[in-house]
Amino acid sequence: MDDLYREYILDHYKSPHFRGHLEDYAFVYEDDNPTCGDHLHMELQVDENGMVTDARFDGIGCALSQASADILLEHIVGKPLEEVKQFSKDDLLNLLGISLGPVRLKCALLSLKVLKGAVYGLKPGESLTEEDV
Amino acid sequence: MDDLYREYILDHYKSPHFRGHLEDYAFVYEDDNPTCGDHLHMELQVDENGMVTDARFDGIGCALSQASADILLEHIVGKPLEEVKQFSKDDLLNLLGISLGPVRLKCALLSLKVLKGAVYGLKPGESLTEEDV
Amino acid sequence: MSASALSGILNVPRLRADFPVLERETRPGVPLIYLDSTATSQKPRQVVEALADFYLHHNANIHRGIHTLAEEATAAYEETRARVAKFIGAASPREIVFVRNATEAINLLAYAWGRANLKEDDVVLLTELEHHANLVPWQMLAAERGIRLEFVPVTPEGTLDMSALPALLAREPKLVAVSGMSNVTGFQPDVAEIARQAHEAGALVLVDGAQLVPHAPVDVQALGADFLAFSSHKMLGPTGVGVFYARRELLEAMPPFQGGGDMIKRVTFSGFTANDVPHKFEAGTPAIAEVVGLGAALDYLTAIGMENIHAYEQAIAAYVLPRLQEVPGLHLLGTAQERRGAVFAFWMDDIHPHDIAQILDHYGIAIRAGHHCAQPLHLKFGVPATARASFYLYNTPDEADRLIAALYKAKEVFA
Amino acid sequence: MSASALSGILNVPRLRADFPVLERETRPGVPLIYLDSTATSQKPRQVVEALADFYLHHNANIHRGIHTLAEEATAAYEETRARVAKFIGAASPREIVFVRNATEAINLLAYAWGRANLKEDDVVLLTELEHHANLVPWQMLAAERGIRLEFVPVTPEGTLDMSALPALLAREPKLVAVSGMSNVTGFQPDVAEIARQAHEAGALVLVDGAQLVPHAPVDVQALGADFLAFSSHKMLGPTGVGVFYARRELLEAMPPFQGGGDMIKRVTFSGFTANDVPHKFEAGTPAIAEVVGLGAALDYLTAIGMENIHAYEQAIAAYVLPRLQEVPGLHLLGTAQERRGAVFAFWMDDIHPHDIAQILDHYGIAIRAGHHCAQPLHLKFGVPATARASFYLYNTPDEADRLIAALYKAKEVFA
Ligand SMILES: Cc1ncc(COP(=O)(O)O)c(C=O)c1O
Ligand SMILES: Cc1ncc(COP(=O)(O)O)c(C=O)c1O
Repeated sequence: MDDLYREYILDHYKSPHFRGHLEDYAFVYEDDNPTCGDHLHMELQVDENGMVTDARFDGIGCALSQASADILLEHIVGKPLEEVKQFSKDDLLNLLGISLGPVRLKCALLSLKVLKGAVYGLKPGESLTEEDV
Repeated sequence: MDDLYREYILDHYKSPHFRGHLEDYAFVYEDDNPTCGDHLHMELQVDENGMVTDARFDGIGCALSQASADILLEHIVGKPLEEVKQFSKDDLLNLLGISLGPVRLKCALLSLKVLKGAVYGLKPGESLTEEDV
Repeated sequence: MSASALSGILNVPRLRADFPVLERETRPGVPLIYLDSTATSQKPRQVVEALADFYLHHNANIHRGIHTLAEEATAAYEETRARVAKFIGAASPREIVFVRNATEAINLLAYAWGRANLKEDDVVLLTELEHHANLVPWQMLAAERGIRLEFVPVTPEGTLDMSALPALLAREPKLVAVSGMSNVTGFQPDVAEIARQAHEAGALVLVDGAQLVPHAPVDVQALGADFLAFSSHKMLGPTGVGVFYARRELLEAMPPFQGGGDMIKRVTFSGFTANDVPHKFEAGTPAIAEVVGLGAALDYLTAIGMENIHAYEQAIAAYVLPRLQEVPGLHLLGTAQERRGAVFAFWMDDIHPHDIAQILDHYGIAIRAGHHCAQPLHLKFGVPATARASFYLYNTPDEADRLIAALYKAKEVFA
Repeated sequence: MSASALSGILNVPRLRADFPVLERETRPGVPLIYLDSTATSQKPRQVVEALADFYLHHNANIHRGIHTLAEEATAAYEETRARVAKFIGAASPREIVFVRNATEAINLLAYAWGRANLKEDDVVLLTELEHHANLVPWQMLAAERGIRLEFVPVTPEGTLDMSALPALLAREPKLVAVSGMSNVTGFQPDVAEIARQAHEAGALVLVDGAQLVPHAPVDVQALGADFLAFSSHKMLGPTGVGVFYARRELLEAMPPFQGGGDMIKRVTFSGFTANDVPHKFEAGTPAIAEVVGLGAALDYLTAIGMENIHAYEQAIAAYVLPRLQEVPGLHLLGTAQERRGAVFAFWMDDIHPHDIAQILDHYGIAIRAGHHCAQPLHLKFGVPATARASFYLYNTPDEADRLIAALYKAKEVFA
């Protein structure tokens, strides 16, 4: 199968570890990709030391958008918020370990756009572009 | 030299037989080709039998537009008005005996547009298209 | 419809040889199966050669040049205008305006005709099948001028509810703007009948021919189209050029759209006089080489015959439709069997259209996923996006079989 | 300037080999001498090959496709956007909008920015040098909205009377729209200085770069251009594509121009949300292959170096100017020696420009005759039309000599 759909991505899509909701959270944000109807919602818990202690996502969309949300949250839980703020597009692509054309990039980056929207405290309706993340 | 500029055309340009004005005329019309500033004015005398008895043109423009006016008038003087009305684009091109690209065609056809405008009694400001002639 | 019956209509193997891209492999060992012609068609060698020949041997700007190249270029450009007129049955080449694409043709109409003729509360009647190109320009005019948009409803089969037409026409729309073929459901509305009723109600008729002109013989006079829009790139021609057709008296009455060189007769510092049609609507240097390339595409299509292309696509549609409908969990957006082109938009239980497209790409199969610039239609069917496979004269039943097989494979991957 | 000094700047024989049309004969035994690049430039092999390669191997529609070809096409299109941004010193590729030509770029500005920002009696300051493309769109807006047009006067030398600028700027124009180089007099106004004064007076600045960008290095930020318009076909690229540059915040504040696919984020039956810039301004399928071809043209120009091209043309202008001025009865429309490109418009006593062009064509020399889409400028100089010879990177001093010789010949024919 295509490396894009190699087990790693499909596993996270079919059996996500971070799908769901938290009782309580410091940051929350959601955004979508209107051209394909992908939608993503994220919640983050942060402790008094500025550490991300837990996170969840929910949404609908293609395997790539959902798996990349799961993989991203797996990576940032336990990290300082400041480090999360620095997390870049390239970091995410490294994490996914795949090369993407311009259209699929949008799918993969939705998770990062939502994460950044959350940690930078964007209001509903405000939106980041791919260049901003 | 280019067949377009063979003696025949240049002769009519340099030494026109029908350049000038009439004392009296039945038809008069003028038009121009704004893209190159060519301008042509024509006067026609017609007798009681509907014969074109004399004609003159005046104007400024390229050799082709002016020579073709001279050649055209030379051809129609002495002909019945009804025949002049039927005179076509192809007839003129035959008379000139040259093949013309789309731009030079405009130059050559100005004389016919003005002649037709005259015999069909167009008012100043009214204009025929190349398709009409 | 059997695969062998199809080969009687067109000699597809022979014409495929004219399309070098169809010999391409997307990865080593994986040949391309191009099922995305609704988005843009592939180009035969002949079109690319016409472009190259123009650029390398005759290239010049047109209309005002006297030198040899300029005369050749002008003649080639204007001859193509005449060929386009003939191709769609227009009364005169003067009714043909070259624009960028079908979208610009409709914008030209909305700007030049619309702003001169439509006022507050005037109705423009569209259909729910329309592509954004035949919707957004009218929405812009609605926002600016307060015109009202009404829609002929789509049926659950993806066709038009013609029974709704009389009541909508009773609102006396100034314009009825309808797609000749939906790029999603593949449905080909009965444009001639719509035009007949529209004219009776006093409306003018715009046909969005972006999908119709490439796939069926079109005669604007027989159809009763007052305006027609289409794109070269969807009918074997180059990108960057499209056609706006309008009946001569309508075109002449329209004010200009864009201003600049070539669209004028006279200019002073204080004002200008517009040129004769069609030049009045072609401001600046047009897509000269691309127009010439479109001419080569028309020659190619004409040599094969639009009747034959239409028949072949009808046959391939009849071949594909039941096979797609057999795939468990696959839902078609557009199930009509009659009056349909060979375009199939669908969604599948548990697999996002992006994932379908991605997996099909793995097998070299190029389809599209998204809302195909018909978002409102998708919303109406309750899906944000679909996968869409479309067939043109160069596609084979074998390619359809491979599509179906790959869809079963996708179901396995996501099981 | 001697002919031999010129060969030190560019290796013209080598680069001429890239332009097959320059080997053409217009009639048997009569080689083409192409002196009409101001109307449109010739194209190097590399550009035609890029077009052919795109069409024959990567052709697909862009932006919404997931399959291999669509991703390749999208990448090629968007990479060219980035290259254009770099070529003109834009801060971001998002500031680059692909349009049909320079004319459409200016119309886009007049429609989208102009209609949103200009009201009755607002002043737009132009110059008397402007091409119809930078005049008629504003005249249309003047007729529709009552804006007022003012003009920086041209001098008898065909340059701009800069001393008139302060008084004109005192009328507080909202926009100063100036050509970077006249396509008639060849004059290259000091755009940076005009922009500085215009900004001080609170105006925005549009540079019509149709003739500037092909012939000199351009940095929009250094120039102070808020908006820039230019055409691919005048700079070795394909027809059918041009560029509209606008500073990002200006572009974002502008309402859309044409509506349709790709320029939207969301559409319902009742309305739409526009897409992010620059897509908001690119409705429908763009000139994809032609954009890719423009990319190849930029590579070609960059490899030679715009500085070198500019220097070469300066040198050839210095070579041609005195030789033309020696021809008895020849009058130049534009006699400046400084800040001029290698374009020469002239008229001759007793020979109509059409006849000059015709006779030159007999010698294979392609020049243009007419008002060159600058009719008001010609009227100001009291001539309806001129002949115009223009030189680009592939022209040689030898070709200039042949031009001069043919002009003497024309005098003989008409003596
Ligand atoms: C100064 C100037 N501006 C604008 C244009 C218009 O260019 P296009 O016809 O490519 O739109 C031209 C082309 O002749 C020009 O010379
Ligand atoms: C029905 C229909 N109308 C209009 C268009 C717009 O065509 P273009 O993008 O070439 O302007 C399309 C293209 O997808 C279409 O399918």
